[in-house]
Amino acid sequence: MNTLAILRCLLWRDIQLVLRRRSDVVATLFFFMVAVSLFPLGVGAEPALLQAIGPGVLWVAALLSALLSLGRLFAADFADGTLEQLLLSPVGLSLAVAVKILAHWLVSGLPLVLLAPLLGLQFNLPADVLWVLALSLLLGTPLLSLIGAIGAALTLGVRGAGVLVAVLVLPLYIPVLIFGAGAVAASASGMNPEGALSLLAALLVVGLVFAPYAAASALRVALE
Amino acid sequence: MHWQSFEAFIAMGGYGFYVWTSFGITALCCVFEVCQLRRRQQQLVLKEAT
Amino acid sequence: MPWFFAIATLLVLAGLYLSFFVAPTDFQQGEAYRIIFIHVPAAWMSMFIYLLMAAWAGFGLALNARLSFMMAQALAPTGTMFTFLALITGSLWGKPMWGAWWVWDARLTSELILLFLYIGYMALQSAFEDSRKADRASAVFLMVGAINVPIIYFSVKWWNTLHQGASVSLTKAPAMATIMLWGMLLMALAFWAYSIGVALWRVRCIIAERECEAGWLNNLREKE
Amino acid sequence: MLEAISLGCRRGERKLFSELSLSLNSGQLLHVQGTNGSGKTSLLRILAGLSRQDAGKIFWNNADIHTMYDEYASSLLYLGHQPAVKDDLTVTENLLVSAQIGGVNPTSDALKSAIEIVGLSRQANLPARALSQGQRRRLALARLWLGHKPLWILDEPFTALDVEATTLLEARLDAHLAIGGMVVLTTHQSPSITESYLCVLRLEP
Repeated sequence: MNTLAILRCLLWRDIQLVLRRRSDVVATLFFFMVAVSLFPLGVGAEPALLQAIGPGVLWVAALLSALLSLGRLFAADFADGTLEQLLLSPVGLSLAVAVKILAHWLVSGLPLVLLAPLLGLQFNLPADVLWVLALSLLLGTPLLSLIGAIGAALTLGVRGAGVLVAVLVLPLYIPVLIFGAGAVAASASGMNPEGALSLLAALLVVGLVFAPYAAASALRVALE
Repeated sequence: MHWQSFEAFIAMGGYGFYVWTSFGITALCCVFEVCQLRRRQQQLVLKEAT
Repeated sequence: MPWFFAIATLLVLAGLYLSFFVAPTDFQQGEAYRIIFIHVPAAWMSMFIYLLMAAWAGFGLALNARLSFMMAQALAPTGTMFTFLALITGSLWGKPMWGAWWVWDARLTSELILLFLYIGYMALQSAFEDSRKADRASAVFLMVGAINVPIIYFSVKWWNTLHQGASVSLTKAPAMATIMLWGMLLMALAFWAYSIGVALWRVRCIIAERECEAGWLNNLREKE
Repeated sequence: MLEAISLGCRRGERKLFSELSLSLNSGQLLHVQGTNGSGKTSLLRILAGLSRQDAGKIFWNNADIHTMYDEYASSLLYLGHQPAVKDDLTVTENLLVSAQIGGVNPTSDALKSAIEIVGLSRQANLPARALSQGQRRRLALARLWLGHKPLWILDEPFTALDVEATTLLEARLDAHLAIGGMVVLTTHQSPSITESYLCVLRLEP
């Protein structure tokens, strides 16, 4: 069986598993919606103000909901022993981890990209800004899954892993947040968002190269 | 050596509070770390004795 | 070991003498700028110790050498202390200069994120019962963190110019008279000697603690 | 041919074993014996390349396993304590996925016959949640009838198996050894395998 067939099977399995247990995916999206709509309640509905904080709020909420869904990445497989079989698969562990991260992103990151513009309307952001928001999330959420995977792998099998992942991963999320929210803020204030978006894309490339390898070595440590 | 008097040195041109607090905190942290290490070592010696 | 502390005290005295008695009063900032003699060396040390820890971690992972993990673990508290000191002295310097305890300056902010990385490292290190796993997992986190430090610094700098313009920034310290450079260098060397002394002492404690723990397990088994 | 030279392993601070060497040729079954906590599982995990030994080297066909791990993994089948079964997938899907991840692509009727042999054909389309511990173990063992992997490393394969499944497994082991396969396993009962294949390694705590 060549590598591609194994990876396709792994991707199919992960997506099947999530589709059969939709509740926690819907919960993460619901958290995203609730968190975003909390801010106008807290800050007041004054349009100009909402427009100013809109991009930041949407991006921070996306960050936090990505953080929430990290637990699902490896914990279930670690508990029932399937993660060990992943190590023993002839396809490299980094590749297998990359596929698992892709499956996680498809299920938890992509819906955010589609949902965010809708919620952007709450902050009466104009159409072109919503477009940049969706684009920045499209580049940013895979990065959140990639970096998050490292945190999830590092805290596998540890008591209090939920909080620990947040402590480990949030500092590493900061560049993504800065460039993502920065791009949207730039386009909202009329400036050209290309600069920030290209930096975000550059970060994504770096993440794609390093994160699976780092997560794989973290998994090997956890499965020691 | 341009400090006219010891008081001037303490006053530090009106910023004495900030300058001395920062130097003070640094000294405090170093001393705290050293004491903590010594206490840790004593506990070890105690544990080995039992 | 103790003569490291002797060197450190000597250097500190020389540094203090230089910073208080030799360095001229700065026409612009008056005497407050003397905090720079603590703030800059502490910031240097916090960065240097983190990179040193990452080097030890890489070394340990490559050669599976337990001792180098212990060295990284021994350096962590001192590194955290210097980061904390850099932040405290930074804000103490900011208050007289810009009237605010906290200045969102690029370097101060990345120093704050570095503090989060240190705390993340120590949280991860203490989360595991098995010290072998703790060493290796936290070593992987150190490596990932080391890759992220430049990215974080660059993104914070970019963020700073985007929102605030470069007017307020600690990096524009007053013109570097050679005297002051010497003062800072002396203090940095003093801190450096101090850190080595503390680290070596702590690594001896860690080794003793682990032996003791092993001893306790071994004679537990003899009693069976 | 599997060979290990002066293996050393420490769990936390305790030294489990050191200077342990073994070699296994085709057609041999290595039965690792030892009391609980004497490091049997750790040894098996080290042989499978899952965890790193503190000292010593392991060779598969005279090459260090960690230099060409992908090739070693494709000729190895490892079954650990946990039956590696996903509760949300059906029995057939579980078997198909775990075989494919292991590098073996069974045809659908090979799959059906394997499930039949281990006696799970009635539950074939049920989610694995519905299986008992013994049935999960049978599902995990069904992989032994799919594809051919020269080296098997089985950790306590007989746990939770009833008499019928035990004889089934022993027959399969015999067949595998007869065609030159190799097995390393741990079990607390003595497996009734033809004597000529059997060799024993005892781990002293």
